[in-house]
Amino acid sequence: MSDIRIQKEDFDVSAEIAALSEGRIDIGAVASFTGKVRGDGDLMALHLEHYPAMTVREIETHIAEANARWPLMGVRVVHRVGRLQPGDNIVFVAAASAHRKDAFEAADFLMDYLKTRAPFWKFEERAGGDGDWVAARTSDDDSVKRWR
Amino acid sequence: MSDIRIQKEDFDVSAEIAALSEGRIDIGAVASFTGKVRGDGDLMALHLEHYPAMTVREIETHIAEANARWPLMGVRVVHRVGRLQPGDNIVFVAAASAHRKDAFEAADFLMDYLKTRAPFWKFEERAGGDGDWVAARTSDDDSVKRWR
Amino acid sequence: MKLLYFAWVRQKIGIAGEEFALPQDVSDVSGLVEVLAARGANYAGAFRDLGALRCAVNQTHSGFDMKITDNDEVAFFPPVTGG
Amino acid sequence: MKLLYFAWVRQKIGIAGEEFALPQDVSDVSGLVEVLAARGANYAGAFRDLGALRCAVNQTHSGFDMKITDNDEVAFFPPVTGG
Repeated sequence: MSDIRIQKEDFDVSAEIAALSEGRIDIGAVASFTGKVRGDGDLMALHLEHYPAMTVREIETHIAEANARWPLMGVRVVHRVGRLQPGDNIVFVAAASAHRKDAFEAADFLMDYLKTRAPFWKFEERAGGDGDWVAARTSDDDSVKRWR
Repeated sequence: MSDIRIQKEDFDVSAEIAALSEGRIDIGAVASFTGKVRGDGDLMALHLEHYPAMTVREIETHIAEANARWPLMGVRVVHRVGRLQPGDNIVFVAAASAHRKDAFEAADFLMDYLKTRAPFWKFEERAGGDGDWVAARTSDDDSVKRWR
Repeated sequence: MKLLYFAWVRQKIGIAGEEFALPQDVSDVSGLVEVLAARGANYAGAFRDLGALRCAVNQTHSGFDMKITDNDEVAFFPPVTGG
Repeated sequence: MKLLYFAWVRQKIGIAGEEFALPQDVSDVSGLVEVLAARGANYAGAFRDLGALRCAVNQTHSGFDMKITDNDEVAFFPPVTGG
């Protein structure tokens, strides 16, 4: 079962969670996070670019770290790339465990690392044709420091 | 839109999250939690009982509290009752917000309050016909204290 | 007043609930518990250890010192275990 | 060696990547940046503010003091903004 996917297509949250827990009775908790494109003034779309040779490798490192910290029974990461419009899904992370605290913390941790380490970049396409690259946020850097 | 449901039927996570965010472009983050029945030795099933006149009222109080603490754009709570077998879903909580920290914290908070305040009780049906009521866990009480 | 029993409280007493006339000299949940515990072995068993019991008055978690009247709904149950 | 540029680094330089022969006297990413910045206005613009730049050597986040050889893949990009 591939637990990391980078794709242009949308994802289905139920199917992802079902794939995590199918045929298992030891999973008591699945925490998930879905990130979406927010409409913001004249934002037409986000263009998501990534570094394919590095992306999966980097996310695998985060998942290995999460598995070392929490007794997880499965993890799913789906990240979309390409042109995404307001309301579209961007990213999905789920973590399964026997207990809810472990699942919540692991999903939170994985999102922090995705935001600050995984090689994705967002370009904002504005009405009229211009646009700009999204700048990294110091709040994301602060958030990831919680896990050190 | 009803954001609290107590039901015997299973729920669909995708449909719940879609209902939260449908037609909206201001939601950037949806955190969700799915609780499931864990198989445990000779556990045949859990029987979930609740206090109908109090349940929705109590959960509404938790949701109002969550809305007062975080800038939320929607909340869903689904709790199943009746006989549930290992692997079955028990509970679903989702919180939507502009930003991920608010969504994560609100979902975590709502689960803590559901576990320690909402009037549900679990009876464990064991192989051979005997069984016992699940005892409340002090770890759940400790967890809810984080929010005080 | 209306009394409701859940989980093992219901099993020990043997009924899920009942109408009950609150004695005039009883004004809080503790007083009600004393009266109920004296009604028979099943009630006595259910109310033996108040530390293991919780109550709600009119669908709101309450302490045993909560004032009650004959118009109230009082529920007794163990600590909740949902979620 | 293989060089890769992402986001505005790619836009400023004008290409997504290139093969490049690492000069023999260059042994780390900082030295490579100096050589690249001298190749023209587009490179100079991309490498003007190293505080706004990040790099990866062989698909791993690295500091600018990371040792490199002509067999490595080096990528330059702004701080990541996924998720």
